[in-house]
Amino acid sequence: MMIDLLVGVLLITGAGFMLVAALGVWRMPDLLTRMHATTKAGVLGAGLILLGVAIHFFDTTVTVRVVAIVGFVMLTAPIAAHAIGRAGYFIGVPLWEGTIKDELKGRYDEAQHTLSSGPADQDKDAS
Amino acid sequence: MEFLMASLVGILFASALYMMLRRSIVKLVIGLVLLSNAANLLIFTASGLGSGQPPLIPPGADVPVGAVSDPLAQALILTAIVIGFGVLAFAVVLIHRAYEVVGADDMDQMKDTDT
Amino acid sequence: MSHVVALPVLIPLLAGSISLIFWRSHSAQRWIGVIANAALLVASLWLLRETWVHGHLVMHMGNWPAPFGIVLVSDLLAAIMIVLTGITGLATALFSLSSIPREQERFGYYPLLHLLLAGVAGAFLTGDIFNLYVWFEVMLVASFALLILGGERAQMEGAIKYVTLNLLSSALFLTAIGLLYGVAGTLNMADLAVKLAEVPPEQSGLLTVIAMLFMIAFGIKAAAFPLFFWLPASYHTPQVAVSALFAGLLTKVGVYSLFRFFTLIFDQDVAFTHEILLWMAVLTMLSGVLGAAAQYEFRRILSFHSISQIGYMILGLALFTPLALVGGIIYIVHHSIVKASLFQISGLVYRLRGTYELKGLGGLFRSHPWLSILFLIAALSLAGMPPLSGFMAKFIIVRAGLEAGAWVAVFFALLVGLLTLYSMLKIWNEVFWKAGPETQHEVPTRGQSPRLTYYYLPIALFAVMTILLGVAIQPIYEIAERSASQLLDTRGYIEAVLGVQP
Amino acid sequence: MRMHSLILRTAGHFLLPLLILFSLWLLLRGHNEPGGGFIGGLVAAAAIALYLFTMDLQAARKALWVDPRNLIGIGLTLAVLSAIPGAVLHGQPFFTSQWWPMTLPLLGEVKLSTPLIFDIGVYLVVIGSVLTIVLFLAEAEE
Amino acid sequence: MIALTWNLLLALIWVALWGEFTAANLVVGLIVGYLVLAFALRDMPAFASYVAKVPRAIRFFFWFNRELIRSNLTVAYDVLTKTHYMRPGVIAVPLEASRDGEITIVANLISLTPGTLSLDVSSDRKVLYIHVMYLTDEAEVVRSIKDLERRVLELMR
Amino acid sequence: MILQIASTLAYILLSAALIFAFIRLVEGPSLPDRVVALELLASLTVGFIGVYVLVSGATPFLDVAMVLALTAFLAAIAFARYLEKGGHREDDD
Amino acid sequence: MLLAVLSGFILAFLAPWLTPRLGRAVGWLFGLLPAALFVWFASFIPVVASGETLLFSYPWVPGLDINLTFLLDGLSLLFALLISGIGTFIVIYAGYYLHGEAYQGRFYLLILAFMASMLGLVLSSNLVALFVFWELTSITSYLLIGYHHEEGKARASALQGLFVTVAGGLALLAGLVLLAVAGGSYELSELLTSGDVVREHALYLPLLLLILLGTFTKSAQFPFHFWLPNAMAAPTPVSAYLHSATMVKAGVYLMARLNPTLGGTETWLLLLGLIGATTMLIGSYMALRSTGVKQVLAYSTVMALGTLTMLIGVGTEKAITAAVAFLLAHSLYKGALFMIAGIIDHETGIKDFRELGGLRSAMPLTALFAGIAALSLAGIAPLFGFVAKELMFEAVLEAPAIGTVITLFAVASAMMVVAIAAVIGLRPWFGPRLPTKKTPHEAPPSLLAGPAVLATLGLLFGLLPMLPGQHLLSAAALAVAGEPIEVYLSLWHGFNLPLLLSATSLAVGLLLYWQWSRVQPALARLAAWDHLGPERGYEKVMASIVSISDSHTRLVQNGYLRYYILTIISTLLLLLAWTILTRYPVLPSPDLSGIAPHTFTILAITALAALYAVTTRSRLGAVAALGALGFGVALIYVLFSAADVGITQVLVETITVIMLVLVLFRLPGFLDFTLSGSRLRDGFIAVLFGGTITLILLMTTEVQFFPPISEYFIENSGPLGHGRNIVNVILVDFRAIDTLGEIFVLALAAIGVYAMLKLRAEDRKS
Ligand code: NA
Ligand code: NA
Repeated sequence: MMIDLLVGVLLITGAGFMLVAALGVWRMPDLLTRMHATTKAGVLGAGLILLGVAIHFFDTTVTVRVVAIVGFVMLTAPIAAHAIGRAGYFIGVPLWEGTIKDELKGRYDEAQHTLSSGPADQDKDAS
Repeated sequence: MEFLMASLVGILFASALYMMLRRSIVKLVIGLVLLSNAANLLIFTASGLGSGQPPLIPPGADVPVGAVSDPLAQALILTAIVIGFGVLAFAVVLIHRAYEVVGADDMDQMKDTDT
Repeated sequence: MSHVVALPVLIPLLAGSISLIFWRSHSAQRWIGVIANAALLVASLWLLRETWVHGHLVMHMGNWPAPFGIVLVSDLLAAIMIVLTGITGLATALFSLSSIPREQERFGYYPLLHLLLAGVAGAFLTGDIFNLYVWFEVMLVASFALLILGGERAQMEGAIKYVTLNLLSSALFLTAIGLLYGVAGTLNMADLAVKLAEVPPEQSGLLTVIAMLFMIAFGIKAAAFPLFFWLPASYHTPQVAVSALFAGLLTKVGVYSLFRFFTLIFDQDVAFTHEILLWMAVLTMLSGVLGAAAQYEFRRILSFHSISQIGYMILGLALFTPLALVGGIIYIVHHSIVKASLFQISGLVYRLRGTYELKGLGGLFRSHPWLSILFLIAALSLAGMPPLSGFMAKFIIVRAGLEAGAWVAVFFALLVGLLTLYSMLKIWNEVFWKAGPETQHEVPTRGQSPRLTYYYLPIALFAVMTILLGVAIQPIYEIAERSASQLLDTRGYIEAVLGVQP
Repeated sequence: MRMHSLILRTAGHFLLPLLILFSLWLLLRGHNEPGGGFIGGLVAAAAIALYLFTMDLQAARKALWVDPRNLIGIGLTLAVLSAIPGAVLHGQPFFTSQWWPMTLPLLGEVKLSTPLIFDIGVYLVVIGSVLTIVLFLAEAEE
Repeated sequence: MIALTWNLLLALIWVALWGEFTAANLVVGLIVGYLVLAFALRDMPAFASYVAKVPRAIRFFFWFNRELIRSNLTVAYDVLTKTHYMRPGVIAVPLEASRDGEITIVANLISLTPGTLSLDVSSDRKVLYIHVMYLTDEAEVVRSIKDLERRVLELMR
Repeated sequence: MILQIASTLAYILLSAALIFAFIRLVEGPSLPDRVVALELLASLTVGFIGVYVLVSGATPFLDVAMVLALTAFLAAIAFARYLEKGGHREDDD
Repeated sequence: MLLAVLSGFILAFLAPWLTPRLGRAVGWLFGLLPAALFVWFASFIPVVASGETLLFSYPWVPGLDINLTFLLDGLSLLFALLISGIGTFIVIYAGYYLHGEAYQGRFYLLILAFMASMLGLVLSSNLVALFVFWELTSITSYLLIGYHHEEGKARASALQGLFVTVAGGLALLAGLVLLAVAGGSYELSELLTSGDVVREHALYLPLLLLILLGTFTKSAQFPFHFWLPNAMAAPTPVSAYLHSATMVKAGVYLMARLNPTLGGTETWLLLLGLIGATTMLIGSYMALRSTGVKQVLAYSTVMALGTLTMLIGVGTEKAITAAVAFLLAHSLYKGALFMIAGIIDHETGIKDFRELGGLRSAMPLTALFAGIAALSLAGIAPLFGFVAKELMFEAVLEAPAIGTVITLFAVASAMMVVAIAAVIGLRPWFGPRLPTKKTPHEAPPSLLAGPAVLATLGLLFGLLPMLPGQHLLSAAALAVAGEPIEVYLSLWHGFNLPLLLSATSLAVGLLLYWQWSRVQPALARLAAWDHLGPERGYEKVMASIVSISDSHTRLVQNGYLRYYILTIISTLLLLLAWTILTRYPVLPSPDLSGIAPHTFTILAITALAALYAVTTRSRLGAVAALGALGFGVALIYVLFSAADVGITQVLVETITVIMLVLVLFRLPGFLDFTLSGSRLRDGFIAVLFGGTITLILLMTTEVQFFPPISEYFIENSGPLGHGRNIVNVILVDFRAIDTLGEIFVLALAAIGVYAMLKLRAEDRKS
């Protein structure tokens, strides 16, 4: 009974986080902020639900699989986020007007496909 | 349930056909993807949507415990998915090449071979 | 059980696989091409003989009992079709030796050829409707690839239509299979025949609805009216060896499937289904021949005639009498040979003169009398002139039609014969009789072999066959007759597949 | 042209062996659990495709080591040949499955069988075909 | 690395001794192997650091999950309420990590933790560009990122 | 009983999430936005599968989630590569 | 007998090889074959004359009632003798006439094959075999008429002749099959005795009309007569052969042959009598109007064919006797005259009567035989033509019902024929010598042999009419009549009405000849009315074939893929609707209970993803939507317990998206091409299509006639398949062949893609 309760809570919390992620994707103002919602909430939501599954079955094979799935998600989600975020930024998807700082601006050299580490103005002087 | 699935299948078929009736060859490809999915779901629906267990035999047993969903239909769909994928791959590249050779994404510029 | 049933499928499959392994070697590809196709022909003749002697041959693949596993079944119709596959395959392989440019050999021409034949053979032999779908797709994708080999603009344009409409057909076919499996719970053709026959008549309307889907799906594959559009759009665009193979074999698979389904499985409502087939046949004959009359390009004329000839074959099925089925079968045999031959001739003419346009051709009777005679034999045969194969085929259909009282169908069958003669003689006049043009096109050889031997060899063999099919048709007739009775009395098929029914 | 991302490149290095291992696992367990040659092959192909995207075409080709077209031919041949043992050895119909249970050191009892050979053929063909398509598309794109 | 190999080998021997290859056996084998190594070879540096890493890894695991939940709650709050409280911005954080693997793991973990998302590494690998949701106190953000990096590097090196 | 209620609730929450993610997919406005939505859909699918496994007891379905977790991100990578190589950005309005 | 028929074919196929090797002697040597055949056939005269009918049977396709059965009675023997006899002279004649031409070998191939076909035709007892030979004569004659094939007119004439005769031939085929249906046999030998059954049969009228369509076209009866004069484009030996004894007489032969079976009815009498008489009149009128040597002869052939048809139609004892006599007479004089026309052309290079004159002295023998043959044509005693004509007058005078009309026609025709005969027999030879292109000489023996013998025979038979009459013609008449009749031929019948008619026509005819140079142009001016004639009809038919097929093809094969798809789907919908409305399948009653909200949402999102992919203007948005659709579909599979399918769907979807992204890279964005009207139409059809599929799917889900066979797999997957994943066991074992095909599809797609992409790369390089 207690276990069922725990599993139920995990299930609902996990699903709730996923809903939050979806709401975030829906409501957040620009690409990067949306991605904050999905990367974290998605991973956490799926992880909680699967944790519930693992507890419910309490079986090695299930647990191994759950661990593998969560591991895979945690492995791939940030990579995907990195790829999309980076691409989105570089192709000029606009940032939200509330963004207060952008240190990456102007540091990407499209011709050489290089990203400098110094401040943007320095880079411009050099070239 | 069957009603919903049948409606979905109908919508997919309709969407596929509508896309195939466009002049744009890119839309044609999208139509083909939809068509393949529609046909697969149709097999799935027609073979019965029982809420049985997956057709897997538990370790140590000879037959599955309880009712299982139709494994043959699943095998057919699997085959159909793969075939659909192969064919689609070909079609996609064909359209790519056709666009390159013709220089337009327009079926109406591809009617010289008929008459 | 005899292993020969599976050989016509396994030989080309293995040949295709192995030549893919050796895809870098021209000579290996060519050798495998000829040897495997010769082996296929031998196997197919052997299969025909075995089927003739022993009746239906069945192989329960994987040793699983029918209707659960997949069966390969050879009745006489299938065996005849397999022999045609062997003949066309070998002829194409030989023809290819002279005609296929080297760079296309490098891009998988021979493996594609083998696998196309495998798909065709599989479609003819399988006794399972889903497996039929699979073989259809094998054949289809192989034909797609053969169609675009060369990468010309016309090929791409033609291929888009070919691919799209054939995929539409496949989707309908798959849909129909799904629905049929849904109501009958089986995929085995013999099992379907048994089970559908038990469906009470007041409920069999649904079966007829599903039958319509099959009819349209196969009608598209067979290039029947008004479903044939993909054929004239594409058949004249690939290498002519490929056109010949397509024209000789591919549409026959659709026709064969119509024959199989509408004799074995869907015979609940013959008055309805076969009446539709009858109209389809008549309109196909007419529409095709009118299309041909409007063309002035060698291969396009031939392409449209393929359609019109398909009409005759379907007419044989639609009339649904023993004699009509015999006629349909003989028509299939006749047309495979003659149409493949005509396409090959067009290719040779192109090789000699560098164009397929009738206006730019001429003078070949003067310069190439033997080729002219070979053309005339094939052309007159296509037009149904005696004593060639086409006459026998047409005569049987006409006789069957008249005996069945199908006056309109017979009228159009005869009229279409006349119009076929008209466009064949148009070619004869323009290409052979007319004086040659002042300026000759430059003849592109494009890496083809300089020798023409392998152009003439298959064409000549086809000519011999069409003559023999006319003057020495008795053995073929006997086979076709027994085949027709097998089609009409399905008990033999069912018992061979499922064992003796209670 | 490569994607100049160190993160992606490193992730690619790391994920490739993982995915290949995963694909082999899917292949071998397919007879008993979800998986099989087709699914395994697709995962393996996806692994190489990942290399293509995180690094470049040359890296992907190198990672695959063999020409994908050879994989097609070998896989098909294997699949077709798996039809033959039963017919030759016992006169059974083609594709009658043959089972050769054997005990191997470390692995214990292993059932070598024609369905397994067949599935391995499927696996190879899927890898070969999908990668032929993807790699040559990528090449054409460049 | 050699220590991990030893641990695995011991686990396999454990499984072989039991004569049955099951997941449970393997897990038990790994734990037993670890304990044996921790006890027997505690004086050899290579093994000592390996032994020390395991509890650190476990600690890291729990710390990380706590951060994950915290970050999600923050974002959830922002998502679920009407106004946007966030102050997003892109900042450049100097990297201590130098090897490809280290950088990648750091970057990925940053993406999974509170309000930060790794965008890219500079070509000279000196700087990691990060999108930050709540950039009200940049120094604090940088500090927590460096903290994470430190924890990771401890584990890796 | 508890599990039934919880799973139903979880299903409903996930369904709602599905709808919002889909809206973003449709609205865009940029391609990366759509791809992010697609990624989320993949995660949601994993969640659905988790709940389904719990409800039905069909643990082999975890394998579907496993494959999904390991490969679905490839699509996002492909899109990203496409964008960086200068695919039609103006495609999206 | 088989050898006799086939020997011609055998020699024909050797001819192209032999001809260059035999040199000048080729005509004489090849002539040995027909000569031998003539002698061989002649040896049957005694037997046949005694009223016996010989049957020779060789099985061909017994199952189809197709056999090489040869029937030798008076009629077929008469024809066989004419074919081989005149054939002999033609072959000899051509040896000289065509000497040195490049394609003499091909000519012999064709003429010998034609001769053999003709023999086969007249000897066949089997209807199908007869038809086979019938069509063979059409083809060989087509090739012969088009012998000078590089001239456009020769090709056009050849085609015209073939098209008309083959069109008729096809009707004939249908008619013969119906005849076999009505008479219960494909053998003439049996049908000849079952005339009563056939005539009473319901199919009598259609089969009669069909057969007559065949014979009328072949024998150039009105309104199909126009092809015959055009066929004069052929070399003269061909014209001489085809239009004297063979090709055009095939139709007459068949009518005569079938007289016992089909004849004797009112329809028969009216059709044959009136059309024959009309043809006769038109033929002689056209001949009188013409000036070309071969033209005049051709139209006079039309006249003769009309006469024969008319006589067969009348069908009385007299008429039949007249017919066989006229047949023989015409063959003899027409063969001779054509060969003489060839000699004139060969020696002078002139083809028009108006430019000929005074050749008598240059070529006296030719002139002599021309005169004799012309006398026979004119029907002047003591030539055999006179005997035949007198009999004809007797026959028409006593013809039932239409006697008066056809007598008038016959007399009018006879008048003109006399004039024509005079033009032929007198004009080139007498009067002032007109200039010629070449210097004319007497023809050599090989050219002259034919005219000499044939003309002489005409004279001989005229003087001794019982010579042919007693044996051959009476047997032939017997065969035509189908019952014993009295044949008595004589030169002198006493002073009677026929003689009076003959005399009148002779007088008027000579008058016409006297005024020929005025009459001919006057008549020729009537050519302005020819556009009402049947030849224009032919041209219109041919033109309409082209225009109909053009517009049909533009309409049907219009090049627009979407119209193709629309047509196919509309056809499908039409058939489905028709089936549903007439075959009454059980309509579904959907059950909406038990739908979980999440299932509904997933289905809805899947559907919406599809709809978004359809409606979006963003191309990659559509691809992303397809991805979403793929996840939705995968979820559906999972929710209904299909694990492997779910995994596969996910993987395939992912790789599809990758592929689409790779490909769409360089493709442009979506463009809106279509108008809103067509979007509305397409949308309507699409919805109709989707709705129909939904309806049918629902019907099938409500019915389950039999339990599915999958139970077997569930039971046996473990014990027999040694696997716990039933789907996988099905895929790699139970139904491994499906999977085998599937991987081949994949491999083929890869090869295709490779070839497409790589060949392009090669193109770029070069
Ligand atoms: Na907020
Ligand atoms: Na059902």
